[in-house]
Amino acid sequence: MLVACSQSPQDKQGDAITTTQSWIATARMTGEAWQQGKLPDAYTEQTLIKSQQKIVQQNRSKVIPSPLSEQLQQTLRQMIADVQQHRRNTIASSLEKLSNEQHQLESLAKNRGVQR
Amino acid sequence: MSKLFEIALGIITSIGGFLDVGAIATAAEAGSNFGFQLIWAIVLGTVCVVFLVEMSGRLAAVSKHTLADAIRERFGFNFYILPLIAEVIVDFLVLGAEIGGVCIALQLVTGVHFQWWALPVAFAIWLLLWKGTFGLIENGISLLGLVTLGFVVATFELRPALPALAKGLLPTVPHQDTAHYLFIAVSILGALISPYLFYFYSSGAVEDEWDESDLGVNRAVAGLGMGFGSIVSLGVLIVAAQVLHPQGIQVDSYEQAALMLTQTFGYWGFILFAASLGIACFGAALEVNLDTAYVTAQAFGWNWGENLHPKQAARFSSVYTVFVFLAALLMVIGTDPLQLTLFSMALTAVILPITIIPFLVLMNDPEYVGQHHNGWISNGVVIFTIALAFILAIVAIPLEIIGG
Amino acid sequence: MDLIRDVLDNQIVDRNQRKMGKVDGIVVKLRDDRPPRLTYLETGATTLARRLHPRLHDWVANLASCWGAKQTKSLRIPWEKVRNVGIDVEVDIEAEQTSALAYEIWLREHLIKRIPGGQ
Amino acid sequence: MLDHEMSRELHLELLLGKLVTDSRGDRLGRIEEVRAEEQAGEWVIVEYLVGFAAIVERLSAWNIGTALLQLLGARKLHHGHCVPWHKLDLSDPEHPRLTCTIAELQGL
Repeated sequence: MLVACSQSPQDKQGDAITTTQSWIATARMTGEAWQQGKLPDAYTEQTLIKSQQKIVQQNRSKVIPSPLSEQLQQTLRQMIADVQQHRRNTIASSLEKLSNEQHQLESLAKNRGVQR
Repeated sequence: MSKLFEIALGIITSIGGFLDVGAIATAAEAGSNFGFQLIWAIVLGTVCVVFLVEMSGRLAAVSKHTLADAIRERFGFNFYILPLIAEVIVDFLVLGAEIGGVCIALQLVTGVHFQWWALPVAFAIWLLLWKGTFGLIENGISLLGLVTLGFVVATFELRPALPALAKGLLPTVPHQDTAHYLFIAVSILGALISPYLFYFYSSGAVEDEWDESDLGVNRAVAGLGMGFGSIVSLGVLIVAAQVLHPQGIQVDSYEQAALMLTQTFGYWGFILFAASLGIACFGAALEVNLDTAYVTAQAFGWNWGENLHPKQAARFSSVYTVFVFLAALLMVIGTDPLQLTLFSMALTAVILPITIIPFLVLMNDPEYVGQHHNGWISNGVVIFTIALAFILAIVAIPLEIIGG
Repeated sequence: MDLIRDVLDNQIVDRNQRKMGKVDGIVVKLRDDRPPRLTYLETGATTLARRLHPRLHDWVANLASCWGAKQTKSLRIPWEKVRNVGIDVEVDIEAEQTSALAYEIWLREHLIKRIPGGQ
Repeated sequence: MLDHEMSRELHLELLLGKLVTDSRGDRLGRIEEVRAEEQAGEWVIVEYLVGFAAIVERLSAWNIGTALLQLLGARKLHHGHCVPWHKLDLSDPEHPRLTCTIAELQGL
């Protein structure tokens, strides 16, 4: 985030969570739209890879507990593989997992008092 | 009849010409981060820019001199050098960002990374300036810009709640993320009230050989054209607020913004976004690049004009030839296009006061505008904009530093 | 006539209305017991640079002497050649035959004409 | 002779903004404008305008300028000083001096 460096550690953590949420939402929306044939393959793959990188980048300070962050990475890797192999029917289960992880992160954010 | 045609053409041109990488990026940021809360900034910026563009056209039509000429002559070169240097630096960053916008559009469609597109895009821009005329650039490219109306269509499809929209017309400051909110507000105003518009518009009026009989056209083009143009910006903001904001997507990369229209138009929505971004940025890149050559040539009294053959205005043509490739290097080295855009828009806000203050003098100088001098409303708007610009400049600098 | 407002920094056009630079300097001659007489207009980068800073003048002159058209001296236009002072300053000379366009011509020959379509 | 001639040449653009002092060393203001006239077939300098108000005048923004300054609280804006050519000693162009005092200038 643009204003990250001026903030307190709590704010920073909050920002990291918000940004992670934003990129998970991006990956999900991209995956869903691709499944429905609304997006070209190259763009989808690039965006998923970028989401994955951004999420790793945001989690350098380990704000997200490791089981959840590992799950997330696993899901995104699966999605990228699906897109690379044009498996429109199998991406559904990954999307479901991603939505699940999105909810977990949301409750985590709520517990820490991070608001969007 | 031909006047009517001219007005229609002028309005279409401004819709296409008005929208650029800054307008799209800041509106997308604003909508995805803060919903409808920043609508007021677009409206405010539009009112200011309509008045100032009308004035720069009027100055050119009556005095046959561009804004840059007039500032240099009246205030002297030792003053003009300040807005000149500021404008060239900002133009350099903005041109880099516009080229970046075109490259990103190409990346979205083809999957080929944007860095690879920078030099081919710069070449295409240069070729059009080298071979084309002012009319071709103004009308041809801007006509294509009408695809951006897709955002307006999408707005209607999405049926935003009107009371919520109306609430966005009143400036409010949120409880959290205040610094980011103000930074985006400053960037929106910087993107809309761009100095290059005034220099470019007045140079265009001189290229088109406007005289006092064109004042009506000028008023219509400035008012309606810029007005419609900002409706597209509003469209981007509203669509981002309706589609991305509820999902929790905060745009910090163009890839995220590209999802904006898929909900409404499906696959073609994606293509439409890429086309809008690409065409708007390409048109704006032509204008910014020409603008740099205009302000430099006019600073030193060189022969200038896009309608002249390059060899008739060698120094003028050399400036845009060199400048576009230098600016493309910003993309070649892999600068993030969206961050560059936001940064250069906020920087634009910083240099605003120095560009606008001369309006107050020139638009009341009988030697330049004769009986067509400013009334108290226009002077009031200029004074207000100067005050606003000063506040923005003061606010923008710490925000940029905080922004890191 | 207000020399600073109406002459200095204004556009110079030649007898064919071709833009040939701007008024970068005004030279006057001081005389005993008679008012100073306007003698020349000057146009050129070195004159302009000296107004911004004296050291910039030397720097620009050095740069100009080793690059491009190698035109270090500003062009002097006798005041008698000034035909009209409006917003523009119109002078009764042929721009192409003076050194005012030295860099314009140099760039035309060395850069513009070498690019396809520049002929 | 030639050397003498050269030294009598003056660049007006460099005179701009130079501080003018009177014969007693009191400061008058900065040179902002130079007026010329055609006399007997040649163009000559007739007077110099000195002081901040001269800038406003140079920008022909007198009306809006005064209106603004009054708005900002300035009660009375005195006009700039008008110095006839023969009252300004330019032998040192860096330090132009009046050949009289400020009071004498205003008495003119």
